[in-house]
Amino acid sequence: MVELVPTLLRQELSRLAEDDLRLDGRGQWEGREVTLETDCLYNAEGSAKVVMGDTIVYAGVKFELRTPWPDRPAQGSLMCGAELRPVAHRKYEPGPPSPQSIELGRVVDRGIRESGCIDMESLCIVPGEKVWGVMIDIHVLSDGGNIFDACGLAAIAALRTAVVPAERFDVGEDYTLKVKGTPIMASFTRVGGRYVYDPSEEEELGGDERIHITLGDEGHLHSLQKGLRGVFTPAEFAEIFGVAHLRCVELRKLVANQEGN
Amino acid sequence: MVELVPTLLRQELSRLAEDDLRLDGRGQWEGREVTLETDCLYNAEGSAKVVMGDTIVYAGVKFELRTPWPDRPAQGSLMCGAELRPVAHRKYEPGPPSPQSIELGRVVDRGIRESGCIDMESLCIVPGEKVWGVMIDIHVLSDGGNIFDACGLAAIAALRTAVVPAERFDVGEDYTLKVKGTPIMASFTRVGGRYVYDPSEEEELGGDERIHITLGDEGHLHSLQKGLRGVFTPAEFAEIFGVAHLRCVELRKLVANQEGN
Amino acid sequence: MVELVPTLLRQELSRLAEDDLRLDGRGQWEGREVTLETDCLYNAEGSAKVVMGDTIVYAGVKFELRTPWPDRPAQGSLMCGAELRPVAHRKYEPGPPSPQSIELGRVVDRGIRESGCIDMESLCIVPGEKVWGVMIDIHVLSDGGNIFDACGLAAIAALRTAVVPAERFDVGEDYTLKVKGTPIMASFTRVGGRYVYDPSEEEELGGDERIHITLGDEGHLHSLQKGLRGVFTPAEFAEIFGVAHLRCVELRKLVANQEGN
Amino acid sequence: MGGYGDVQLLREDGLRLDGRKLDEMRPMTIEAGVLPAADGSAMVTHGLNVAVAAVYGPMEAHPRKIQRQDRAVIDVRYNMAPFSTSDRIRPGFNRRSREISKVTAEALESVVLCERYPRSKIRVEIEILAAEAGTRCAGLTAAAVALADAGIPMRDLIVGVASGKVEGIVVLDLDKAEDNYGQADLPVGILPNTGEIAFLQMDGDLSPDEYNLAMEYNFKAAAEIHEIMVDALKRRYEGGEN
Amino acid sequence: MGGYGDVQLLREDGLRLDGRKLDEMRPMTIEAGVLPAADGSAMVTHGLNVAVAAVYGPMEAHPRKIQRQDRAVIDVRYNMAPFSTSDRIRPGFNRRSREISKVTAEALESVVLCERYPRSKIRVEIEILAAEAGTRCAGLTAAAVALADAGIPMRDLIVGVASGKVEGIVVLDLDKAEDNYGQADLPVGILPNTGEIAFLQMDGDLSPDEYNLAMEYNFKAAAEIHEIMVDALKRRYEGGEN
Amino acid sequence: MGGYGDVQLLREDGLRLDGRKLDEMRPMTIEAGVLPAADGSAMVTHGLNVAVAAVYGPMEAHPRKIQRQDRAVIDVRYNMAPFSTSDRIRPGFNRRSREISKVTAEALESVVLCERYPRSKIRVEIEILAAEAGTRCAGLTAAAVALADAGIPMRDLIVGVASGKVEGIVVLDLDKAEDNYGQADLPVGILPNTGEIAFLQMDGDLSPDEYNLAMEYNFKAAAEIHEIMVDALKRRYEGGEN
Repeated sequence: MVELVPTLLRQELSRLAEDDLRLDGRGQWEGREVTLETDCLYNAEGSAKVVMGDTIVYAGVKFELRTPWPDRPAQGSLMCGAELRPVAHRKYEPGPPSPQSIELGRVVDRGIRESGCIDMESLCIVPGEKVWGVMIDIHVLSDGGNIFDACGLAAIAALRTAVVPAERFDVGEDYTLKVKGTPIMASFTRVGGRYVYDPSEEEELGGDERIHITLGDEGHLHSLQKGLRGVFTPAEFAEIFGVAHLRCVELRKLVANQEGN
Repeated sequence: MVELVPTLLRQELSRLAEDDLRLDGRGQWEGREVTLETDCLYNAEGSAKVVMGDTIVYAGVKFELRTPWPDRPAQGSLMCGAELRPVAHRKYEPGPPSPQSIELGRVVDRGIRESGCIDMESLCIVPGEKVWGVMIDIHVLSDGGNIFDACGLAAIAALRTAVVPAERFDVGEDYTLKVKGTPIMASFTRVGGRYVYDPSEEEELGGDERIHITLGDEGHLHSLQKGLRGVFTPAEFAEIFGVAHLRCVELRKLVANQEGN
Repeated sequence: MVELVPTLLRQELSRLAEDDLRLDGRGQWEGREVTLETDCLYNAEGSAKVVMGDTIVYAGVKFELRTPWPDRPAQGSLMCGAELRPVAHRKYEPGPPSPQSIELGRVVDRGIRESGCIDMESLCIVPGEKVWGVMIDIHVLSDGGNIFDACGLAAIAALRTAVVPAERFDVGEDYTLKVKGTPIMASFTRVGGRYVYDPSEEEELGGDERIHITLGDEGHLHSLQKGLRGVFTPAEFAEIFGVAHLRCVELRKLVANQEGN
Repeated sequence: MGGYGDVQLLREDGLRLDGRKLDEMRPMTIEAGVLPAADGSAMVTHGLNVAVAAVYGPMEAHPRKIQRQDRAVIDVRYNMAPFSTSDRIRPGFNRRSREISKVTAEALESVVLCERYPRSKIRVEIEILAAEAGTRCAGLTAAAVALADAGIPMRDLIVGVASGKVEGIVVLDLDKAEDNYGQADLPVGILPNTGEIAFLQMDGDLSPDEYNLAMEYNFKAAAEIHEIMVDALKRRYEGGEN
Repeated sequence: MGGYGDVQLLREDGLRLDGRKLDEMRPMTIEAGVLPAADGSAMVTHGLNVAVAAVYGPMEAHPRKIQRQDRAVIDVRYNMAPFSTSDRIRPGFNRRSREISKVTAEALESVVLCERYPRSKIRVEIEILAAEAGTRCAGLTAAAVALADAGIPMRDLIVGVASGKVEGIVVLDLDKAEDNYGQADLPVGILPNTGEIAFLQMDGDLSPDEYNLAMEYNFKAAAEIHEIMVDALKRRYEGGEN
Repeated sequence: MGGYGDVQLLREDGLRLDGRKLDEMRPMTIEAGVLPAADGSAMVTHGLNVAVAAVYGPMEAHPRKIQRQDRAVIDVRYNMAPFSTSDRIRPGFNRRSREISKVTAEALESVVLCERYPRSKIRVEIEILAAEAGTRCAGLTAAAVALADAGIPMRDLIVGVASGKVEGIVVLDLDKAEDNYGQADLPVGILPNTGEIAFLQMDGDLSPDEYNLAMEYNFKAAAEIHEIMVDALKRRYEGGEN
């Protein structure tokens, strides 16, 4: 893939940044409209669809019975993976998982795992013999920018609506998976020299490094990741950290509302 | 692989087709001479060599002891695979199985499997514990055209002469594998605008889509596959379906004669 | 990798060979200085670092508990692998193991395995249930020529200092692995028409075929390998075979001295 | 085909378990232009199946060795999402999806005017989000609509449709139970205007007469599906709700 | 982070199990120019960690599709030797090492003057020979020294350093036990002269205040490590023992 | 080598289990030109081994990076068919077959006049259809005949032949039992006209004297095999039964 640096786009974005403007008219810390739909896929034990501007992401949860790891006999397991398949954008090519797709999956995974929202011991059926493995698969169908946040949101929403298929596996009655908390990710990209929240596809193309922050219900950090070429100062981080808190609270409400339906 | 469309060959084949002729002088529905040899390889529990014009194919059958699938505790398994290795033609390249080779193996596999010629329950030794896995591997050594039919023939002939190596696995005495019926494949390629049976290498190179029909002893369909770019009409299919019946009867006799030897 | 034959280097090496000289001033059968260090890596149960001119190689030994092979219920197993990773030289590329790296690992493995220095039955803990698997991994950090000998030396030195981690695996007390004998490899490359011992990087670049000889304590052959394009006569082999005996005795002493420390 | 077990698939009143008639298909909806990032796209829901197709191109064909001097190649990837089936599928291609991708690409190359784009490539991505028997047909239909949505010139659409056999009776459009316990499946790709066939697979056991009846059902259903496809494209292009 | 179990990681006297103070790091040594075959190299020992980095290039970037018209790309491979951990690691890349390689490359691209070498590639090979928590930071530090050793122009070095949390207390530079049973880890890559950050990861649980303290520790330690790095480069170039 | 167990491999009359003398090889037949699609081919049966070799080329060497400016490269694939051994082998290359392919290619490059075809590639495909110890030698012999059959200029043929040791006694051409329970194996590739050696491997345990005797056996047998090779090529080119 020849990536000609889109010089004109960078210039335009810099010019806009001087006036504190963005290409699509948003404010610096303003996100795009987000719609969230859950329980939308047959065969998935939990599912969610997130539309965030031109970005469309599905997540599906599946369960399997496993033998526990010898050193954690009373714990189940959680796995979260993302596939950046060629369906999502002209720029994605077929083949084994790219570094981008591995990073995406691992950052989303860490945010959920480290928030402790799934109690691994609650996934134990018979200690040392049988535990649940929970697998969240995220499928990006259209990359219109900021897929990290969309994937994080789809993953936790699918997880929060998942039903453990105990009957199908002959280990009791189905029940709703217990999920404590709603970790939410907020992502920022440097565009025209300053950071913006929820970058669009063009802003990513003409921007620089990005920072992903996952916050739990109490506002604690559960995952951080800086991606792409570029550096930032502690002062810059302090500012976006503050914005992240506000945006995460809003999105957490969206998840709660969806569940209330 | 740069595939320059062999325009001159196509023209020549079209010209011949107008006079209902073929490059090697055969009639439209006439096959090449076929020779079949069985029990020809040390270490294979069943084996066959098919020579069909310039096409040479070997098939070998191996057995293994397996645990049955949990949902089919009293059934063994059958697997048929074909390898289009670079030995067979200048055009085949090394590497993981190509789509062509996967299609070939799966079409041959379906024809045999769906005919029901192997009773999966007869492969059970101890229900829920031990069953036979039967594996037919097909090796194309020289691709002179119509490898589908040659592979199908080698596979069923190897299978029909296979001896279950029970002694080697310590589960009783060796015995001949029971095979009910002889599914046979007949393949047609559009050449110069009309279909011909048993295409040669040149006819495939200058031809269009192909249709593979596998028929059982009673003349029932067990597998159909259309391959390559092109379309056909129901009327065209009706005609080749009739031819397929005749050709399959002939080849089934060839298998029976070989066994009678 | 475009490998332009280094014609000038070949000419220079031929000229030197006429006067029985080598680029770095060594005699035909003279090796470079070798330093050997063992027990140098945390987490490896046995480890060694070999420096041989500009060549630097590490080897590490790990143990695992395994179920024995059904046909050898009272035997453990030994595995020796080498990785020619891109760290070692500009010429090595990332990707799956290259033929060179497979050959290197297998030749070192055969030398150690066939010498019988590890009694496989001594690796059995519970026959049919539990045996030790011993894994020697060799890591080439800098390829300055003759990595075969450096790898062979690092592997046997790491093995001879390995401690079986029985406590960690809850099967008794730790003990030193029993190793009978010290197989040593001696390698020769044809440079400027005649063979030299312990080729440098330049000699390999401008040289031809190589011969690897592994000898046991009694001077018996345990492994032979000819690599690269070129032929040799039985008389040539007889000469280097004699040299190999002398060099192997010297290096075996080096291993013994290191252990004595 | 499974073809074993004691499951009863036809009711005493001659209807199927879900109340369908023998020649009745499951409900189907089609929407075009569902993926903003793609050059063309479509979503097909068919029974509980959900299939999405995206089209990118025509674009330069690379690697070079796949280029054709006289036409475009169509590069299809049929993929089942890990959560699309009852047991999770490991991500990555398997032999089944590679075969379906191959024959789907060949069917699409039969209707796309590939000659107009020499040395180029058209990428067609088919993603199955939920699977309930019949995904290859739903995917083929979605791909045809997505190609049209991308403005790729075609000499006809292709309609993916299947009939099969359960308990010795030919029926249209097998659902999951019928597919698991049925005796034959005949998925085809029909050109609705010419009545030609661009896609054909079949497995199981069909007598010649049964084949003819199954094919008759397929053609009848293809006409219905064709209307839904045209409708989706009309809604997309004549303004409309989308 | 593990974050479970009954292991006690802080002593009653407020020191850590190995006697370190909360903001004290494990001993570290750095040597530059350790690999004769490489264009630049360095070995870092940090606690019981051993990390080696080799640099090759700038060289032609191939395959072509990785080339950038306006700058060099940095191709990093972070790899753990099979014998570097308690349980042997199967050779070959895994998802963890691919992610670390990616973010390490991006951090290094932030300081190397890549614009000077359009269309070229700089290979950075990081090999972990022994691992005792903190290998990504040791590898990043080794890579920065190896790049300088290779004479690649950079606008600053990068120092890899991490703080974390154990038993609710923020501490600098987790060792193995602290990493296994700790509650958070915050590895960063700091530019010692500008105080900017080029590498940032974090997992576990940190309140905003804890984050600030951990970052304070990191910056303090980065200054110490920077001296060791400069020292290693001085020894290499001003004659010296090496 | 296995080298263990109580199997008796030599009879009381000094002959081997199958009645052969110590320096007697198993029956061998060679046929050239057996594969119509190949540019050159040969089939070798040796004992119960069946090895087939096909040659394609010289052709353009691609990918580019394997090209040599001054000569052809020989690209060998030694492959055992899944049904060629007692336990089925999973299709695809393994480490053993990759190593044999490499050293076989290097041996063949030692006799083919590669300089005549700069920048090109000669493909040699060796397929083992039935294996009974000694397949690498049978494959090497088949490859040499196939190259000659393809009209590739060579400065000599290569004969693949092996001796070994069983129960402390050096014997020519180990069969399957002897290979499984033997103490050493010495496969070589001999140039019949010059007496030079282009292929050499060995494993097990051989004293210098045993090595010399094994090599003597190998040279003696190579002369016999050479006659069979020449005979096959004569039959192929001087009209004859094929």
